[in-house]
Amino acid sequence: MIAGISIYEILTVTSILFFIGVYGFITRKNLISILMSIELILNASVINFVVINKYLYPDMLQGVYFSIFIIAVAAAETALAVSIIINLYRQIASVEVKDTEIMKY
Amino acid sequence: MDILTLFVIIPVLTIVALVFTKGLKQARLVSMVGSIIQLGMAINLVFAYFKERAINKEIMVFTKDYVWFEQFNIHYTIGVDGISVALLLLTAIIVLAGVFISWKIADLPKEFFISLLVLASGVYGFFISLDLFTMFVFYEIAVIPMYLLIGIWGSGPKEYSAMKLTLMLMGASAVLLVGVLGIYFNSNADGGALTFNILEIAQVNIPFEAQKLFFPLTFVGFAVLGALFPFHTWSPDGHASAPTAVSMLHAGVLMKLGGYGIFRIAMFLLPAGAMHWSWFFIILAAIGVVYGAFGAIRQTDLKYINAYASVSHLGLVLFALMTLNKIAWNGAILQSLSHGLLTALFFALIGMIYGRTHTRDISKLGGMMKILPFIGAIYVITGLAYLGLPGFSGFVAEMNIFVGAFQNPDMFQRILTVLVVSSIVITAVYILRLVGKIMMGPLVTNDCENLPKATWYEKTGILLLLIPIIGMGVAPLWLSDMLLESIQPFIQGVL
Amino acid sequence: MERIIFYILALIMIVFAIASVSSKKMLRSVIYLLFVLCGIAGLYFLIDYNFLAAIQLTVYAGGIIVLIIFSVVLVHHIEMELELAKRSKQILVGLACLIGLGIFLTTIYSHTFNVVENSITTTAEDIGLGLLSYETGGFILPFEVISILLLASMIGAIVIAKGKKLTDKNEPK
Amino acid sequence: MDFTYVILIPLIPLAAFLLLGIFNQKIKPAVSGYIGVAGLSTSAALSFYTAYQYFFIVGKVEGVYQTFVEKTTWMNFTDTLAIDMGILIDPISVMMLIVVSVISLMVHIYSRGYMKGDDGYTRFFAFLGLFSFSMFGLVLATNLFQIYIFWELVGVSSFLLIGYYYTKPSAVAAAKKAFIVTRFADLGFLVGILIIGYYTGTFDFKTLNNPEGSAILNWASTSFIGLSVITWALILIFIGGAGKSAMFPLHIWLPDAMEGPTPVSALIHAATMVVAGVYLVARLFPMYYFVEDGFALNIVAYVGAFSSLFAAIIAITQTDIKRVLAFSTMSQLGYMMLALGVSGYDGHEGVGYMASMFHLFTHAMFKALLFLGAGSVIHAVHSNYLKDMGGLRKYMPITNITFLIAALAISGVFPLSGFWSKDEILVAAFEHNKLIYGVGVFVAGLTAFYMFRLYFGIFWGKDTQYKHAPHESPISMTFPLMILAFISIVGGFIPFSELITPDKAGFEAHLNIPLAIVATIVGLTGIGLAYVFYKKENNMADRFANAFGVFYKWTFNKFYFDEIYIFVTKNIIFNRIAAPIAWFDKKVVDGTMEGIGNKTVVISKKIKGIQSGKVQDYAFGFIAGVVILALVFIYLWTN
Repeated sequence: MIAGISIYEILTVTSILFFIGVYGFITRKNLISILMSIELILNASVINFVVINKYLYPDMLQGVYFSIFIIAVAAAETALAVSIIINLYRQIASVEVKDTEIMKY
Repeated sequence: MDILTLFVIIPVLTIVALVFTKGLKQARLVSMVGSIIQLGMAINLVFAYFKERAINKEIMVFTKDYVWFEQFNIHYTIGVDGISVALLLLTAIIVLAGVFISWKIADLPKEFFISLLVLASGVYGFFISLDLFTMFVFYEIAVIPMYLLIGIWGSGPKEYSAMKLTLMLMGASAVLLVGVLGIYFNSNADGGALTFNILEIAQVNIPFEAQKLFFPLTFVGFAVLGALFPFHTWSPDGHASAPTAVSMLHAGVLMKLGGYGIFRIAMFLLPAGAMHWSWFFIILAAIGVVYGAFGAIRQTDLKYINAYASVSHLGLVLFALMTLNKIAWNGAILQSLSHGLLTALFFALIGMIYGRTHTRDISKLGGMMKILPFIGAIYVITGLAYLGLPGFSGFVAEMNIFVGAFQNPDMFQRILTVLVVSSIVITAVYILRLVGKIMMGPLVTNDCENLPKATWYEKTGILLLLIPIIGMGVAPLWLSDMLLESIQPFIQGVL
Repeated sequence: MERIIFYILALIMIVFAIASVSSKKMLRSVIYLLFVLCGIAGLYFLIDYNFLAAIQLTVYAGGIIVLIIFSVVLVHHIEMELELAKRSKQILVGLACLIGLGIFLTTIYSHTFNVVENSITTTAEDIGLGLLSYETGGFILPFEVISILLLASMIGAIVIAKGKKLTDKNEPK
Repeated sequence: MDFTYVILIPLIPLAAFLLLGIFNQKIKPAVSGYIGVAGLSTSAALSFYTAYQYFFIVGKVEGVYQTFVEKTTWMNFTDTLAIDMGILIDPISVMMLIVVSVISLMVHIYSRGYMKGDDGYTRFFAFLGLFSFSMFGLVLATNLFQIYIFWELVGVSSFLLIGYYYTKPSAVAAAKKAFIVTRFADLGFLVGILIIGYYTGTFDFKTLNNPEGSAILNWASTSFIGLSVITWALILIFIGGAGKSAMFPLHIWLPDAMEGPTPVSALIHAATMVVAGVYLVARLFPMYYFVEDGFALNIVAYVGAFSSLFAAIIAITQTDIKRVLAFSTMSQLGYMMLALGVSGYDGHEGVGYMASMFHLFTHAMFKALLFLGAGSVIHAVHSNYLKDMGGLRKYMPITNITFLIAALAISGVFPLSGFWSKDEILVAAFEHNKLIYGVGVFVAGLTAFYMFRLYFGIFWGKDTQYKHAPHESPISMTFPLMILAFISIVGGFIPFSELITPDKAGFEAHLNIPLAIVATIVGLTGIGLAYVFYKKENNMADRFANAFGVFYKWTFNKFYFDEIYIFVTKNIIFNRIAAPIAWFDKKVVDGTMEGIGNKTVVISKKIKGIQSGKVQDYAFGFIAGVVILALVFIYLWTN
């Protein structure tokens, strides 16, 4: 519990973060930037888990566990993504989205 | 095995036999034998029908019913009346003539004959079935091979024409399917179960609102195949690109499916809808008659001329159907038969001329009578029959239509009738222009003086078509009475 | 006091998040993200989840950011300008995000949360026990699954990243 | 009396046609000529036997000629309306049998000489057989529909025979023109039949023509634009008749039809087929007379009178001898129509009807003679034009004399056949309508003038130097000329007023001496003028032509009717109607269909762009979609 801060304010902040992430995900043109936006989105949701756990069900720890798992999965995901990006870069010498449209149609 | 299902079985067996043949000679022999058997059966059916009709006064005779798909109450229901018997005979004649005309087909003969017979089996099936769904299935079977037949064995812009024809017919099928389903889902209006059976639906009073909605769909769905203005444009391109036998079969038989379907389904099952909409479609049909004839005047390709002429003549069929009159309906069926034979004959002759001179452009042809006396003479006879000369089938059909259409005291319909009658003059104009240009007059080129004369198989094919034309024209009474008798139960719905 | 800290943290997070998704310089963008992640860790401290905050700092701020920086350095010149989306697209997406945000917030504010006043401090021990417990409500199975997943992804990452030899045969250029 | 054997009269030529048509290539020309002649001789013999039986043995019951009908159903429409095929024996049909069989036989015989050595000899006789069959069928028809059927068949045989020299473009064009113009007229005929069929419920002549029958009594029951529908039907039927009989303004095909071989012109376009229109009106005469007090009949009279005058004027200036004869035919047909138009029904009132049939008969004989004579001339000099002829009397004595007889007959010189029939017509016109009488007399004068212009131009006039000296035609050609000349001389003494009258009862005809004298004077004046102008080679005719100037030019060009026809067909139908329709079909109707197809392709290409393969675009769609759905579900879908 943060003294003087209601759950609404925290949720507002996470929502803002979430949508900034979404905005970034859609507008950025670089695979790494997109990856970063995904991190933002993930983090925003992780905070929600934690905060709701803390504010509404302080006796339990499920929210915390979930956040840990999410962080773990995010780490794995980032590692994979980075390796894919690097591999891609080797093949086409670019990590721009516009060069990776070969799967369309 | 019942007598009607054989009509579908024989082509299928012929196809199976064809699969094991090698080369042109075997393929055409097998097709010919199969078609001759089919023709024999059709003739046999006519006699059997008369015998059966004498003791059986049902609407349909030789009816059989097998459950096909129980859940939706789809049956394989078959049966014939005088109209289907006549059309089956027509089909058998034209298929056999088509085989003769394709005697020398060069590319992929086996596949060609197989496609032709698939088409034929679809047509046979369509004419014998009494179940909306089965009918629709056969209809599709008949339409689809057209794509292959034109696309592979055609000439000119064949891919384009094949695509256009298939797409427009498929579009019409889609509309038709909606209509058919509409009928199906209203077939329990009297509290019974949903059914596709035509005879059962005919007993049901489908609500007027539904009839009003589904009649145009069903009508247009079939009428596109019958070259209703303004949905006729697939026909000139399709016919021009199609190989001869396919043009014959298509114009001769397949386009008749349209009129027959309208008669059997749209008119019979949705009589109130027909009455409600007749004023509209009769105008379209009348326009089609005159319009097609005028369109034919300006064409320069033999096949285009014939295609537009078909628009005009089949417009007469639709016109007659929409007059909702017994005599005119009789005329419509007669016209279907007559036009089927005539146009097949015309296409056959065009194919022969094209096969010899390698052109269908009338400005490059002239004085053919001198070089090809047999083909020339038959061409002139066919032309004269086409413009409704007495003594040939066209006259009988047209007179029935005109007299029938005139029986309605409605002044509007009378005026349309007079308009439609005037098409006989326009028909004369383009037919005589054609005959005068390509058969008569001086020779246009000299290099065609040694063209081969008509061969025995060409002559056989031609005579096969010509004899029924003259037969119908000289002694129409038995056929006309047979049809009138069969029309009676149908006309009662709309009177 | 905590309130002020929270507001400062929130401001930092939002500002740097925006900077991160709109910066034209790749490396700066990553650094801005680092600030956001740190801010989040600060938030965890504030609500007394110290263990979580530590993980956040080590895994995210420490691991992932470093990984990303590596990849950036590997594939980019440091000072390379990033290409931005079309203005119309930015506005469109921004609008959609704003509307979405509006919906979120109205929904959140129209909902009454059943907040339980407390000041329980969660220790790392509690979390560890809970994670490894195989009684009812225990998380031992997910824990194991995650560990397998991590292993798999690790192997996968290595295989993919060093995949050059595999493609060599097919692409002799 | 059983007249069933009459059916053989048309069937024998049909058999000849089928035989010659199917085995065209296999039959030797000489044999085919014999087959044709033999067939027609049989038909002619049967026709004479029928005539004898009918007129003198069994036809008359209590002073009235009976109508015999033998028929069988050909096609059913409704319980009452049906097309029958059969034979109808009454005075006019029997008379027509005689006319058709005699002329046809003569032409068959003549053609054996005229067509000798032609490629299509067998074909020619086949077509003649077809024509004879159709014409017999037409005159024997029992009902409107049967007459229409044979009417069309006659038209097509005419088409085939005009286009006999099918490699000649002008012949093909003429054949087409003849068929299309008459077909256009037949449109009226057919609509008329439809109207009659609907309102009277029958096509049968016997029922329709019964003066006490419902068809005639109830004519006023329905009206349309001021006239009874039956009157409309009769007018429309008359249009059909006018087409076949080359009445103004549907006459344009007849002069061109002269492209056919000359025997054909004699048979079809002078003696038999062209009188079908007259026959049709005569066949329905009671209807024409009784319905609406003869309104339609008056139209017939005026159209006939006008055509007669119109054609006679044109005939004066033509230089193609066959065309002169063609216009003469048209003029004489107008005469017959006129006579029908001024006729009454009962007793002596029916003199016009009788005269018309009488003139039909005599005209058939002498006009066939004229044509065959002209054919003989053409055969000798190989040209159709007056300028290539002259002084032929020395070379062709038989042709000369027979032609002279025919010319005198058509000019109405006592006592040849033309005098009697023409006199009866003028009597009828005088009693009925003075204006028409005046026209008739004037036309009689013109007829004499142009006919002798022709005669003097061919056989007298300048002495042309021929490359090959012309010689008299063979016996096969001159024999028919002599027979026909004989009939033309004595034909006038047949007591038509006893045999053929509207009420079929017969009456005493008297020669109206004053009118006969007037007619004779007018005719002789015409001959005299022609004698002065054309007997010797001089330039009086040219001076005269120059004096008339524009009028002469118009007449020479047939009042530019061919140009109007070409304008209508080429410019209006072909370019103004057919071309726009073809364009409309290509661009608008087909264009719409094509457009639908093309638009589908274009749209699908557009839609394909949405599937860009960019995850971000998908994500945007996803987010936007979620947002919209959320909005919808939260705010809009609140019950």
